[in-house]
Amino acid sequence: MRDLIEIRWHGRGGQGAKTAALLLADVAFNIGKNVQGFPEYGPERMGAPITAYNRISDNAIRVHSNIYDPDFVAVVDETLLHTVDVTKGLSEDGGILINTEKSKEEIIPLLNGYKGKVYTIDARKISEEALGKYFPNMPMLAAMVKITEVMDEERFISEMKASLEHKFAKKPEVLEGNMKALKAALEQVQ
Amino acid sequence: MMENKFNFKEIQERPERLAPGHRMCAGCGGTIAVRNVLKALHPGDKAVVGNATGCLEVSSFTYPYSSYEDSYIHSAFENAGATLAGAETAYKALKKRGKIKENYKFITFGGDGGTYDIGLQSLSGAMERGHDLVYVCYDNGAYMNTGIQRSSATPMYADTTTTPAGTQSNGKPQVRKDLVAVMAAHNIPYTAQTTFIGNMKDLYVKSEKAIYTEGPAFLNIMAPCPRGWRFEAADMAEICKLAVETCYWPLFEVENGKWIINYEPKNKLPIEDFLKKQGRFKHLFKKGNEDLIAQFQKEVDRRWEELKIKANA
Amino acid sequence: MAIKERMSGNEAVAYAIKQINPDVMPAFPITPSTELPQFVSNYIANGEIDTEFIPVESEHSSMSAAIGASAAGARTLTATSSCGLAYMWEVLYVAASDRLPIALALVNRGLTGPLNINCEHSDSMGARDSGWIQIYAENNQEAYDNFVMAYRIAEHKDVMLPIMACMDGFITSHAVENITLLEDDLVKNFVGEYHPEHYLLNKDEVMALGPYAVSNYCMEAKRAQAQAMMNAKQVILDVAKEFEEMSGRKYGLFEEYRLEDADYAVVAIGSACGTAKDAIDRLREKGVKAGLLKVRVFRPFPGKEMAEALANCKAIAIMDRCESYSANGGPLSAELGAALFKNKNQAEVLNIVYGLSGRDMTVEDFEKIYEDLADVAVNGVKEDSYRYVGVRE
Amino acid sequence: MLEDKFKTENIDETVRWQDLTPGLQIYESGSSRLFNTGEWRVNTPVVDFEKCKQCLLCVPYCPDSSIPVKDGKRLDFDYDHCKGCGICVGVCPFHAITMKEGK
Repeated sequence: MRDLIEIRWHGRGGQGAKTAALLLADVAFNIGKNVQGFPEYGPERMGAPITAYNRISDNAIRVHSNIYDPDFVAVVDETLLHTVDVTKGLSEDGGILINTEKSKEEIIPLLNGYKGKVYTIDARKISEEALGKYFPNMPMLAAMVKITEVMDEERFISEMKASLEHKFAKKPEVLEGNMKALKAALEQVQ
Repeated sequence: MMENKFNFKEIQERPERLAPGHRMCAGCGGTIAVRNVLKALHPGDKAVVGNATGCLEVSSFTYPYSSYEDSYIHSAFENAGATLAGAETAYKALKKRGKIKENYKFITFGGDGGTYDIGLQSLSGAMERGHDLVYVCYDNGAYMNTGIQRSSATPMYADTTTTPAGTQSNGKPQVRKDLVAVMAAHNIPYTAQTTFIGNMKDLYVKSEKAIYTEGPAFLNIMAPCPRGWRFEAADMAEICKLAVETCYWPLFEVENGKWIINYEPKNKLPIEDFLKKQGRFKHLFKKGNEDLIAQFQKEVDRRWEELKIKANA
Repeated sequence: MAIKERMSGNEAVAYAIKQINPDVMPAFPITPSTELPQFVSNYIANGEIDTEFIPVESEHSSMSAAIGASAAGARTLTATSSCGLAYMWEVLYVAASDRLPIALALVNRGLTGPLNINCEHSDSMGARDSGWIQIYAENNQEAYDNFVMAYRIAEHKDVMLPIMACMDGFITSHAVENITLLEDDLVKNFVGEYHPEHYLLNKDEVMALGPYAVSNYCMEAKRAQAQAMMNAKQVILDVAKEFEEMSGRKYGLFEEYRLEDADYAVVAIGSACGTAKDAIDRLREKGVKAGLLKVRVFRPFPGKEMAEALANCKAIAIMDRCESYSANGGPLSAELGAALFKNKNQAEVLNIVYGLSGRDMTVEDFEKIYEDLADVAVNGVKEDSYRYVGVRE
Repeated sequence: MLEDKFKTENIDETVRWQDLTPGLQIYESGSSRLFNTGEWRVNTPVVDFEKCKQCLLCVPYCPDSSIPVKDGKRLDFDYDHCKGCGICVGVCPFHAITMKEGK
């Protein structure tokens, strides 16, 4: 992993982009990293475009500004590609992850000529198959972990299992579904 | 709650809980209200007394002299409800944690300015949340502390310094706010209206009920202000009696949602009898203003009838 | 030993509240401090603490109920932001003049006009003369630590004043970051039990509070209150020392970052200071002698101490995350400027307004400020020293 | 124990700031008794105990708590505090109280 990774999340209010950023901070913290996870706040309501951020580092993080030149970007809702400049400031050494059922070839022309790596994942399909509902967070989280190389996949799976076991102690089926979604995402992100 | 027998002599002999030496005006009705409410505390029971800014506050705790036998707190004009609610909650917290063993009652006083107007929100909040406290309004029908400006408790046509009677004005254009009904609408266990009548039994009994009812209670006490109403202090008892006998100020209570009229005059007196004693209504008795008195009478009648319907009387 | 965690500033302060388990908390929700009463309500609902929570109908009542509760002898706190603090304004003065050691967790947000929910210090700065101690945090760690220290300062017999522990809205309150927490027992022992000397519910002594005082008493009362604020300075340092022994984390009235040999200094409050530190490290690598003075305690105001710490600087940027519409800069500029003059500091000074209503402040913004400082150090302040950073012009 | 300097009787307008009670709090019951409002009086109520039937009706109407009661009987007025408002005159059913001009 690089010394400092900066990530920007794009989503819509209510879809869980903020939650995904906080989850990523959580898992990174769990393996001993210094983390930041924060949303950009405004009076946005359900459905409005929102932004959230992560910083992950081995060193203490002191900076408290937003992130303008992220290493990675995650787009939780592909419809944002038409209205939000998601690659703005994005490092070409980094990459962008988009939740879509479309192919990479279909997506790339929508990215304002971005030259870095482009990843896609069909979080809806994964989520619906694993959980029976559309919760894009878990697949997006797993995919971001893989892309950013914040930690290795095995460690990620074991950390998530431990934390979800605690959270869903009384709902084993939810635990199982989430774990399934995470693993599927690690496999399917491309 | 259990009603105790009203023993007038025993009550008068109880230790005074509002000490003399306060600086209220000579003949102040507000002070009569406070003294008598505090007399309803059973001897030996502890209390915390609260107070909104107003005549009472600036005169009864003028540093370094406190007129209160009990612990006392004043913080501002519009927050007597919230301030005492805080003290009452502290009592609950400290009692729960075993830091306090004694029992305390919580009683707070405000004038109509601090109660009907600027402090209404704070009062409403305290009542709605169910704190075990009594809020007593000594209602003298105007902002007397600042010099007789109208309040929402000022009766129609009263001549005040912000509703002066003049060639283009008949005094206050609006009718009084019905605060007791507003308080009753909070569905609190006890609310009542009273004034100084006879041997003060009505005031005593209601104060005792209010203090010893669990949960929030509200008392509205008409407390005439000789200076603001412009009458001779010696007529205090007479003015109060006329207020009740004309049904301008009915004695009633609302106990657990049940409206009860405590006194119905056999011969309801015309409102002129109440008005003509007071300088603030002098202009109503000028020739040509007869219709104003008729309007006033109509409003008194309307409210009395409405009250009777509520009380099913 | 120390507990490594990650949490937001609001979570961190709520955690401190849980460890302290105060007697009474009245509060009314307002963004971005709303989570605090929510967390406390949840702790109570699940039996983790037995604080009495009063869901008041407004912030005015929140502070009023806090006054009643504290006067009655309860360890009391509340939380608010922005307009909520403004609505308390009248009674903030009462709490202080009554000498009640209430703690207020303030999550800084700009005052309305226009309506906005983001970070600014106009709320607490508006209350700077209300008689409350004010301590500011750079991040979640400091927000937590400051709250753990708050009652020790406020309840000290030489002080007996209310205390406002401030953190930046959203930037600190809602950002999840690493934090080191203290064990419950340590915090409990450190904060201790509250034993007020005089209180309403004292069975052995009545108390009357909140008199009308004629002019011949009022001024003396205010003088005594001013003394309590002066006393607070030493108490804050003593408490910090004891806190350091327990936690290993050092606090003073302010923090100096690479200031000792600095030619150019920024003076600021709150979360932007962390960003400034990154800028300073970059500049130091290039040989620029940049430094920072981070104000932790604004009331009591450590003017002389700060002026002395800045004595060797050639140029200083005093940064206010707050407009005071004085046409002359913000409140920190005004007060520190006066302190520099009294101390006969020779530095050129810029009065900078930044970060209003959540306007972001980046490392690059700070680098530009240090550039400007280098310029004015040589050429003097040519244009107005009162400047905006980060505004479109 | 309450420090002597914090007792109401020792607080007056010559006391320096260091010696006033903190927050101007007062720790005594009914200390206003030390303040003589009787000086305000222009006219003075006088009770004729021959006519007084000890009904005590005057007692609750006194705004200045200046009609002491002992063993079921009212005593003479507390002239240290009575402001001479005359309410008691109007309340007495037996015309036992009259106002006298002056103190």
